[in-house]
Amino acid sequence: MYSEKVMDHFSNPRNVGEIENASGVGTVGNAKCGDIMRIYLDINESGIIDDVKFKTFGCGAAVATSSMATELVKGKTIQEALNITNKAVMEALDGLPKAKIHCSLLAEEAIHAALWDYATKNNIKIEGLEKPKTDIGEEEEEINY
Amino acid sequence: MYSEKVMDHFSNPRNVGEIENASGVGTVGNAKCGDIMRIYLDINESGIIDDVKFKTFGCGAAVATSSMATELVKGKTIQEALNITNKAVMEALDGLPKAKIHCSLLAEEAIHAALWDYATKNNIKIEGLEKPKTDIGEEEEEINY
Amino acid sequence: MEKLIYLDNAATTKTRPEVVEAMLPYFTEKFGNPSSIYEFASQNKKAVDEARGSIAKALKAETSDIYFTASGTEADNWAIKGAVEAYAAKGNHIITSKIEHHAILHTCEYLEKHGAEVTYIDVDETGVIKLDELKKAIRPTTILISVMFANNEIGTVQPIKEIGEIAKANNILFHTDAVQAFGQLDIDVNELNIDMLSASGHKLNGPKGIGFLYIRKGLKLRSFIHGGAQERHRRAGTENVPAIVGLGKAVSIAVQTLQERQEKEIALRDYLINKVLKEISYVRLNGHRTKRLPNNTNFSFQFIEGESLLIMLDMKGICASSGSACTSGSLDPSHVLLAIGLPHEIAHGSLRLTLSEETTKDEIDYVVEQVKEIVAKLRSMSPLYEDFVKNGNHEK
Amino acid sequence: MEKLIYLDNAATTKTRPEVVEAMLPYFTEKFGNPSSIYEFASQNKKAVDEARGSIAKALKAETSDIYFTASGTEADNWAIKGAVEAYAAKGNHIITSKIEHHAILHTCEYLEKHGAEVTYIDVDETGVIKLDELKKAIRPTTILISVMFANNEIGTVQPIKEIGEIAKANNILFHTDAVQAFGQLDIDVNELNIDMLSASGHKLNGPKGIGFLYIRKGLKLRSFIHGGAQERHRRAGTENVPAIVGLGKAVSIAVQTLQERQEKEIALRDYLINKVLKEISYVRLNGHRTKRLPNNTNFSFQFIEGESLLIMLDMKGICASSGSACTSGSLDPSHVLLAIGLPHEIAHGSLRLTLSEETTKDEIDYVVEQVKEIVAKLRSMSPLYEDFVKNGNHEK
Ligand SMILES: Cc1ncc(COP(=O)(O)O)c(C=O)c1O
Ligand SMILES: Cc1ncc(COP(=O)(O)O)c(C=O)c1O
Repeated sequence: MYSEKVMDHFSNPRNVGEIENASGVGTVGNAKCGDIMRIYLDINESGIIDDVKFKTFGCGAAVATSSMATELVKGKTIQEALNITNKAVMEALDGLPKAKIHCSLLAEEAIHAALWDYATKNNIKIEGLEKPKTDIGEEEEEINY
Repeated sequence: MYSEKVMDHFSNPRNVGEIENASGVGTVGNAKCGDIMRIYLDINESGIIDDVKFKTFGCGAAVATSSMATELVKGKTIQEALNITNKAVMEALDGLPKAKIHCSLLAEEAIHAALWDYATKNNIKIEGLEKPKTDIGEEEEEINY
Repeated sequence: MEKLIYLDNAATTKTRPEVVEAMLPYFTEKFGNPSSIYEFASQNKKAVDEARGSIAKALKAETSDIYFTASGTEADNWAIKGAVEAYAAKGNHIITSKIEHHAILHTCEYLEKHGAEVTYIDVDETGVIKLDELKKAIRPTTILISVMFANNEIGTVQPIKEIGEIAKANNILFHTDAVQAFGQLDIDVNELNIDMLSASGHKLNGPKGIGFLYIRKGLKLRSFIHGGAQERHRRAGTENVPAIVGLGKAVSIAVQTLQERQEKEIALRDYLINKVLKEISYVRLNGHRTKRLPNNTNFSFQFIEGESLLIMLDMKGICASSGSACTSGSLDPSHVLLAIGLPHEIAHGSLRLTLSEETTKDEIDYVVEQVKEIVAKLRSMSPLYEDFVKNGNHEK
Repeated sequence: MEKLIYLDNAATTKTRPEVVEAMLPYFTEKFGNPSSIYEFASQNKKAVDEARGSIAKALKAETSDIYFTASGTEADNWAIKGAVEAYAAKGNHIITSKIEHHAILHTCEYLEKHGAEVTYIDVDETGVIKLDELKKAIRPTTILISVMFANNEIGTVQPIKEIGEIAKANNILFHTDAVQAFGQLDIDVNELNIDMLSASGHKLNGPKGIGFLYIRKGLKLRSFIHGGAQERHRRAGTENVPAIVGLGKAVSIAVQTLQERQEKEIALRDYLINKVLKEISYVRLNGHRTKRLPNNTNFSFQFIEGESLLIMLDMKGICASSGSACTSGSLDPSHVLLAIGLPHEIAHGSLRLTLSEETTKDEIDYVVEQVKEIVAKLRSMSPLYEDFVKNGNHEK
């Protein structure tokens, strides 16, 4: 079902954990859909993401995309982090099953939420960042009865 | 599908043939239903069936019931022959599949037709013999669509 | 009883040993449910998809357009009922032929009781559908044309390409019951404009209890069996993995051996036909002389009845049929033989001999000899033959 | 990967070697079509009827009341759709439960789109249907009650006898989906007033692709698959002889070993349940403590998600499932777990372990150890668990 990359990031997830007094924290998803992602960011004065951690309640793809997303943002500038799309996360994981694409959207969204939290706390505006949805919906698959 | 008795009478049918100048000949059934039976009777002055022959176009059961029916009437009086029912023919054959019961009716009917022919030719009335139907219908099996 | 001579390959075929071999691991070793997410089961999902791929390749179709069913009958039911339901807004009219298998005919009759309108197109005396009649039958409400690829009784192969073109030109779905043809004839669903195609494993040396419906991508078709999400939500029920693997294998072998089998069987078929027509009198060949399945022969012997003939052949170790397996034993003569214009008593006297790649010339020689003897014996006890001879029609 | 531990016997089971053995001759030797009239095929007809007899005996039913289908799903579809069509004159109302398999639920939803009315009865927190609600749901137009014998996810066994009595008293047909129960529990269709019963081969160590519907004699039921005259004109399609023979064999063995298996599996099941509840915190057992299938366990672990758990178990060589096989992989939590009142996030963290007669205590010990470790690992990365601990709810 999953690529080797996904299985790797699922079984040995990078950056699991919490950051005390993080610069920004974002939590997205909801238990109803079965996925909750929380991302902690540590951002230094130059606007570089020094550290990142995550916690995720969710399926294998949710864990793997969280892990990969944290890897991708680590050491990046805020603007670079903002430009990491769900597509980039998926590609870095060698793809996801169709039914799991929403997990990669969730990861993108979690980064945005953490950045938003950082911006709000510091009363700054990040170019191109909008208030994140707190809830990621599911696309309905067309079912043929 | 068929009993051993049926198979025996089918593969070695008794009394196949014609009787020239028979006392009575009866043909029943029709090609549409796939069964035609013809029975020839030779009846002597004492009203005993001296000889009997048949020809049949039809399935295994049709041939076997013809054969058995001729065996059963041979040497009998007219009245005895008249009393031979399809049930008697079936029993003598150790039974028939449900879908083939009509063949035994056809055999009974063929004997009656031959007797009727004899009676008509000789201008006599045989107690209990009615004009035979020329056509034996099929019962419809109930089909569940 | 002598060695068995099996000449009823249109009824069902022997499963190839290689097919059984391919199936075996999926019973006791790789028995997992393909829908399960663990590794142990995902090998089965892969095996199912490989089989799907082999079948798609045989039809030059997309892999994802093959949907497994439990039989040719189920595929036929699904195609017709699913289309009627899906296209109700467009219309309620179906066009089919008079010589379809009961899986189509009885389904159509069922739908007629529920408001569908069905036109049953005639065939000519060789069993080829009348295309002009078909064209004339088209109405604005026609949603489906379903015509079998090749007939199971008389083997006639239909002008599928022409029908596909007519359907396409009129924007009507085209379904074909290829249960007899698939594995015997080369089929390209695109070239032939086929939108749906039914097939069955046990007719092509695959296992029983498995078939498939090809459904062209994008085609709206309602599900027939509702439940789990198998077959991309379109056909519910735990996948019959061993049978699917077996079908895939059978199809691969059928494709590989197609030409060789065709050549061999056509030669033997024609040998059989010529021999019967030469050596036995008052006989006719049913179906088309050349537009026929490589393995099919069907004869009518005048003055005799088919079942008697079959039983006597059986006693000589020969498996044959008159009409299709599922209707033999019934009292009605075959609707196919009536549709090609045979009178009832001649339709009753029919014999279908369908070859396999294992059939030999020696077997054919033996069978013709037996048929000849039995026909003579049955005629000698037939009142119809008696009348015929007495009326002075007998050739000297 | 270590030796495989298969604890997903509710999804599908290993076909018994004796069953495969029994099937084998029917592929390459006795391959004839049972509908054919020659001797060679009539042995297959006999084999089919013998299998029918074995199954009937297991249910204390009449042999002629067993009709073979290709799956449990097909049997469910047939029972419901066939009854709705046959009893349209009486009414259009069906009563079923909220925890049925999708083969029932999706069929009912389909029928609702076509004019049927369906009441879905609630179950209590152990998964037992609410009989008072069921009684109140009965209308003059109610034609069918369909309640599963035992649930496939949480194993709860329903009060079938009581439901049968209610149905009988109200002159309503009673169908039960016994796909999980048949082979595990003793069933007497007369004592339980069951009018129709569905079962499936692959759930009881028989082959895939075969099932049956028991239909009480005299019951009016429309055909679902139309075509040939097989199964006494009620279910068309060439008989799947090898699978039918295999099913017959599997049922015979299941009947013989029933008591022994029950005792063994119940003991092991209870051992597993007790061990999990004792060794792991924040876990609940889903389903009823005693009214449950001998082989079923189902747990919810708070703060974690089921798929992750399954994949990690898979990496340890353990085959398990969360919910039913055909819905795992879907995003919705199980409708069954929601019906017994679990909140979504807890329903998402469920694990079903279903035993077989081959399961050992050692395997159970190993599995519980792994589950414990994995649950701890997943909780350590769960934001829900983090919040829970931070809110001071964590037990010391
Ligand atoms: C309760 C229940 N009903 C029906 C089915 C469907 O059975 P099958 O997969 O044989 O179609 C299953 C199993 O998937 C089941 O557990
Ligand atoms: C033309 C045709 N269609 C459909 C069928 C039905 O196939 P199955 O027996 O696999 O359901 C058959 C064979 O019986 C057939 O010959």
